[in-house]
Amino acid sequence: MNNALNRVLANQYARRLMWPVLVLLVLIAVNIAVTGFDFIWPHVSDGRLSGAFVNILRRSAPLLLIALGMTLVIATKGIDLSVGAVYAIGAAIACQTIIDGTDQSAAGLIFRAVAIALVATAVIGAWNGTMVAYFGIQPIVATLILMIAGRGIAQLVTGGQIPKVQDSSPFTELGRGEILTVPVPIWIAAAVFAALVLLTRRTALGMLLEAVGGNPEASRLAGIRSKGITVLVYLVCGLCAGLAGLIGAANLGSADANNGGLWIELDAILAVVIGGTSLLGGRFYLLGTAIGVVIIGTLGDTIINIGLSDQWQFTVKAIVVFIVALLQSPEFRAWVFKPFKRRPAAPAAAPAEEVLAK
Amino acid sequence: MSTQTLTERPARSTLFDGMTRYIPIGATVALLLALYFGGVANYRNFDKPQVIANLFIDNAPLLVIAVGMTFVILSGGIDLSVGSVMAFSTMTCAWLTVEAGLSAPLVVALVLVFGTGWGLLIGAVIHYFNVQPFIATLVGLFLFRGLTLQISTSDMSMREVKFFQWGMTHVEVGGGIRQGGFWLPYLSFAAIAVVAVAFVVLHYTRFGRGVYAVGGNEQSALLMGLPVARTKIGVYVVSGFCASLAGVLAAFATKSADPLRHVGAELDAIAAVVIGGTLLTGGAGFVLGTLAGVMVWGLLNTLIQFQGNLSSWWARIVMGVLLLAFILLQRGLARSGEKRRT
Amino acid sequence: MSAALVSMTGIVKDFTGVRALDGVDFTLRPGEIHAVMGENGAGKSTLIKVLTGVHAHDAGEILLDGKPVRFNSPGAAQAAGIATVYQEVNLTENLSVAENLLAGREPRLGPFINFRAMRRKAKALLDDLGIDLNVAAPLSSYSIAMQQLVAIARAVDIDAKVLILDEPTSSLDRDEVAVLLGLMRRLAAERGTAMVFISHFLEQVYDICDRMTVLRNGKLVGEWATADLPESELIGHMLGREAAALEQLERSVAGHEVADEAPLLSAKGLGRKGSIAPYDLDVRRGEVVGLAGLLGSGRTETVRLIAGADRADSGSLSFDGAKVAGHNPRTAAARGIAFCPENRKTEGLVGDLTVAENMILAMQAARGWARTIPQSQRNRVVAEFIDKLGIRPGDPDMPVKNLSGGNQQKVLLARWMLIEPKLLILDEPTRGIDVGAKADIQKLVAELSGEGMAVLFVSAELDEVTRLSDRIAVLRDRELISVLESEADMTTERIVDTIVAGGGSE
Amino acid sequence: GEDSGGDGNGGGGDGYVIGFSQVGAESAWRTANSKSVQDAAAADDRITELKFDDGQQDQEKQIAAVRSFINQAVDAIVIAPVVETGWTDVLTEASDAGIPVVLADRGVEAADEDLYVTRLGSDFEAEGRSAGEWAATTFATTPDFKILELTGTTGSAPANDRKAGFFAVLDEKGVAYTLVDSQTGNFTAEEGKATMETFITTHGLDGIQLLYAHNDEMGLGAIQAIEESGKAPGTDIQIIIVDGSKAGFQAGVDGKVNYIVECNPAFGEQLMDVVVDVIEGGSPEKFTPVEEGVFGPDQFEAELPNRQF
Ligand SMILES: Nc1ncnc2c1ncn2[C@@H]1O[C@H](COP(=O)(O)OP(=O)(O)OP(=O)(O)O)[C@@H](O)[C@H]1O
Ligand SMILES: Nc1ncnc2c1ncn2[C@@H]1O[C@H](COP(=O)(O)OP(=O)(O)OP(=O)(O)O)[C@@H](O)[C@H]1O
Ligand SMILES: [Mg+2]
Ligand SMILES: [Mg+2]
Repeated sequence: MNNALNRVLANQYARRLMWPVLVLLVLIAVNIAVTGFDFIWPHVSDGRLSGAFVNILRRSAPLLLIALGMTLVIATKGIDLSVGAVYAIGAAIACQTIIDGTDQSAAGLIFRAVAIALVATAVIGAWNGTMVAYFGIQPIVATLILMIAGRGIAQLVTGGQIPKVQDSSPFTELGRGEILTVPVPIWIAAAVFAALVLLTRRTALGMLLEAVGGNPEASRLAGIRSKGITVLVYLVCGLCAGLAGLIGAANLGSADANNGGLWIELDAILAVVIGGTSLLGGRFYLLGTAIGVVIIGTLGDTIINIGLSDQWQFTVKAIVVFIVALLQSPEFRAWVFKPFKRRPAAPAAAPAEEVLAK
Repeated sequence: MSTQTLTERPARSTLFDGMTRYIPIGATVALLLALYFGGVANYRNFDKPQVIANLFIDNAPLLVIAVGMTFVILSGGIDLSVGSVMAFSTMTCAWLTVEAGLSAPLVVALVLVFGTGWGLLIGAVIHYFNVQPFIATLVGLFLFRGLTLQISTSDMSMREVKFFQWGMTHVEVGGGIRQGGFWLPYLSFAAIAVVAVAFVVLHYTRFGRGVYAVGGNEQSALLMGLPVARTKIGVYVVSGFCASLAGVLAAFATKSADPLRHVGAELDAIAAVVIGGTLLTGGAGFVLGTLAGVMVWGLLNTLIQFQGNLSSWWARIVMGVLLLAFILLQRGLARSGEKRRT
Repeated sequence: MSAALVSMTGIVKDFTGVRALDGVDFTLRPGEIHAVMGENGAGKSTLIKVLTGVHAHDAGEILLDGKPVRFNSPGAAQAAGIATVYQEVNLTENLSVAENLLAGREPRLGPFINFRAMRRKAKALLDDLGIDLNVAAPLSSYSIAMQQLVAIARAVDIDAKVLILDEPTSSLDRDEVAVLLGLMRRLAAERGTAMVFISHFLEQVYDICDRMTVLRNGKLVGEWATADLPESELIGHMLGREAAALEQLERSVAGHEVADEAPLLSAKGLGRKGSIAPYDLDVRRGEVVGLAGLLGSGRTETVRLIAGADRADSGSLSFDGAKVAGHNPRTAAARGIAFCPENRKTEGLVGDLTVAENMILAMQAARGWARTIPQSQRNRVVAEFIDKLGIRPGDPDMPVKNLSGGNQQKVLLARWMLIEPKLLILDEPTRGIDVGAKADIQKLVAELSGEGMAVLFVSAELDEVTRLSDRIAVLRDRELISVLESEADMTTERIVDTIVAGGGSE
Repeated sequence: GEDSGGDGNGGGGDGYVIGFSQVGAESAWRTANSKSVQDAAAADDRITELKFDDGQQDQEKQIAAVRSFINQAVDAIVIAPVVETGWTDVLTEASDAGIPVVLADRGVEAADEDLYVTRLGSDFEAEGRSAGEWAATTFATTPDFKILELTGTTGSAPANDRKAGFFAVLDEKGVAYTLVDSQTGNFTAEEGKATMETFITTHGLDGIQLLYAHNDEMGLGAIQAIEESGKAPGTDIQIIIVDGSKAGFQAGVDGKVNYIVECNPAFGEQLMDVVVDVIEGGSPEKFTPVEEGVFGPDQFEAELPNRQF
């Protein structure tokens, strides 16, 4: 038993994921304690899976998509600040195209709207990548440009209005519908997750990415197309952001160029880091990112469930992120847990609290 | 960047070698002048000296946080908490003076101590627990925005507090704006003083050179026996202090506190620092570059204000395009400069 | 016998998965020059790092001047009088030479650094060592060798009672080595500094050291006075096997036939402004061409152009009968040109990736990302090369940054041998490599060329160049001045003469 | 200072040049407001040019814009302030330069009253009170009256005032009510929906009679959350929204909204009249209210075609 545990812990992926998983479990436990077991246990009503946790997953789908793309970008030592704006652009293009059409229910129109939005956001992503790879501009600056201009572009598309798609349009199914009782956004996010995991771990793409992020010059000399890979990664990130925007727009049936996906880049980066990927590039952990996203998603509900007013949103989030960040630090664990090593019965969480109180 | 140094092996070194690090800042300054004269040529009244003075008035708090950010970025870190720390500081000034009735100079001192202490705490967490700066300071971003909202969810005036009148007290030069001169308030001088002190500290003290060394290669700095812990924590202390000082300046500037103020200020500061030619990877850059970066940022906004006929979205797009053009030009100048040197 | 200045007893140091030091004792006496010897990965650098507070040891005791000490940072060790030059050059490239020399000890006026005084002091310091650099230029504008000299100058200037030099000579050429050894003698004589010296060059060790401590696999083998330990015995202690194997290399290498056909590689007027003057160079199949020259003579630049690492701005290159256009590292690898760069840390390895991943990197890059190397094939070739090159520890899943320097070099070599290139370019492949491994690598080069592979070989050690090469290109001042072809010309003396004469000595 | 009258920046005609510092473009309401002002200025012969600046919800940007207008020597400055406090200095600078200031939409703190000529805009507290009046009448007799509230951006003036006005009326009228929960939806549909979903999972909808949403967008987001939970908005739970956009009225027509308090953005023409009057020396009242209405279910259908945004 102990042996098996040790073996699991020796695996570096497992070690990375242990603390975030723990924090997530604690959050879930808190919610269960407050609202009952229904929090986690979904039920089927009206042919759709519902329940608090399913809702959290469904609402987290756009963030997950963006965070996955962000993970790949961060693996190359980059960062993409423009994802929130790209989200808005994707949403704006899709909604505007649909309301400009005559029959908002026509499959062809919806297909076209989705396609145009995705192509546009992929192009934007590739543009970011080109700036970084070929013009040698620092990623934070390269993407800051679109972070500033992107929402302007989205507003330009919608003429400053908030285009509303008819509720009857099948487009809204992307955000509200369900397949086999499971909400469509969850399907999409899961599919993208699976695709990216396969793409990076079943092919050599993941390793090449990590090489480019870990040592760009060495990678170049080893014959890796590091520029091409960089562009690809930003393109995927843009595409993910666009897809997230589509889901968001479909969910609401409208596109808000100004507020859609506002500050989502910070949450995405947060999720990536909570998941164990270093902002310095190199190793990346898609599963960790997914867990990070669910933590962030659960946090919002937890605050409401335990009856705190919304001024607490930021504060509680800060505290939880701080706890995760500290738990992930081996130095911190050594410092806090060492005195207790000989007395394993001591409560591990208590000293962590003390540090926070400081 | 490493590509540059590795593939562009310079010929036997000349005096010129030492100059290459001035290329990005040189390019920034040249483009800054181009922007200014572009404005003068195109808009009436753009040549008023007050236009330049306004850059120092409107951007004084930004300038101060950008200076702090320069230290952090030079050391290879980043500080995302500055916007929230600033808002929290302003709010605390208002709350402690107006609601708690404490004396204003005491409050200002307390706020500055708080900022410094926060920097110390987060610097220690970053250094001793090896938490990534981005995340550690992101905690600060959320935390202080949250605490600010806990203090008050609406804006608060501190116009009744005499002490805060001081900041906008001003000096008139050349007869002030009426006679074609300009005016500049004390808080602008405070910001300029911060730049000057930072310049001296960064370039002429061991701490400052240590910041460059740590940013260049932390492991090496450690093996060279430099005080890495002190330096790394020190930059966050500087940044925390600057953020709280900027908060105080903001209190001076408006005599009011707003819990939603300065959202995203950290990004403005980072942008200004990077536009000023400092590398985000650390170890290369100048605080005067940051000054130039803040001026560019302000000047781009001024140009849009003078243009005056852009819709909200066109204003954003134009800002993005101007920034893009600026960065590409800067990059191009820097590259051709690097080539010429061989 | 005087009391010990530094005494380390029962030192144990564990890294995750590796016990790097296992109960090692080490004693340094005042005024002596003491060598620490051992294979790559034996634990020499770790011992130094434990002593100077880079790593905390897990057991054991350190006494300095008879008092127990435990430094928590290199700065603390420095303050206590221990100056160290670590193995990999550890300076900050973004600062100027002068700042690197005097960081932490800058001359000041009040609280402010006095830059003029600092430059003056730095200049004097370098002049004293016979190094001519622009002290105001950023360190990054100088080669590793120059940086190593700067690091040494920095440590010497600290005026410590203990000076530790971990492979200071690995990238220096003979003149610089002579200067350094002279300096060490002077310090011992004039200041009575005790010194720890680590080097894989046995002749240097025998030249300068009074005593030596030998480590093997993290364990202490023993301590001897240099005079009591003949070279062959030392090698035996280091490798734990008989040294005879080394001798037999001597001329197994020599005299193999090079097919007299059209050259595999032919450079015509290839050059790059500001880095290397246009040159002509041919390499045939099965031939080893050595590049010889002093520091900064342009050997690295020469091979980087051929490898596609830098873009040439004049001349042309043909390879395997075809003219090469659009040359870059990727297309070069596709054509069959492999390039092991000289600076393995910054240009060679990806530190966070594992040994296995670093090995297959070039092979995978050549196949493209979509065609993964099957797991079984991958495991097989990795295991094969770990075995063939004797990489230790032999764990393919260990991050490569945790390997000792010599083993890292072998991983890099394995990467390129895996793609079975037609031309292998090795820039300083034996730098920092122990005698055993060095012999292995030399043997490998001989074998590979025997099998028909062409090799371009850069090394600061002229012996090695003459021993391995079929032809030698001599460089000076960034210009290829002569190619030595005849058996008679292939001696160290001829090369030195050629360099001194500045070419045209036919 | 010396520039006044018609020699502003315009070049062309000899009309007035006006600087307008807008809050931002954070909502459809705001965009409609900007458009109304810009269109009105363009159509107005008396006005040569309107210098428009988007403050991106940042007071410092707005203050910078006003300083820039002073430098450009415009004839009058219109500010839609993002917050109420902190305007003293810049307003003083404007008045020193002899440029009159008119406030649009939101106001500034009372102590600064001498520094602007007049404010034209909505009264958020009054809006909250209108909503409260209707709620008080409608649910006067409901036993165990339960309310959910979706507030605007925490800390913003409309959020504060619409909340205050609403509950002040309920309290004044002695209505017994329980505020089950009140969370922000940040004035956006996205967060409005998310918050409503959480309300539903946490509290359920049974026994809750009223949802008060501080604007249309959040209300529309909440309506979707309610529909998705299988309940009928407007019937199972009654809904009040503030703003009155096209989409809001459409929802009203569809029976999903029960009461709309208008917050009218289209006061461009009214604003131009006031500004020109001020430049030409007129001294209007300190507060000029924008014409706004309240709409019950029977008026939705008729009003829908009149909606501008
Ligand atoms: N930071 C580290 N983490 C894990 N293992 C390490 C680390 N540093 C060194 N090691 C391991 O410790 C052992 C001793 O390494 P060390 O660098 O001391 O060897 P060395 O004798 O200096 O070799 P070389 O001659 O190649 O420099 C090696 O097996 C190495 O892999
Ligand atoms: N004596 C010197 N003075 C100034 N710069 C020097 C000197 N020697 C070398 N350099 C610098 O070192 C750099 C490295 O040169 P290069 O790599 O071509 O040398 P090399 O022949 O490969 O020697 P090595 O590999 O041993 O360093 C050159 O860019 C040059 O500027
Ligand atoms: Mg070593
Ligand atoms: Mg070389």
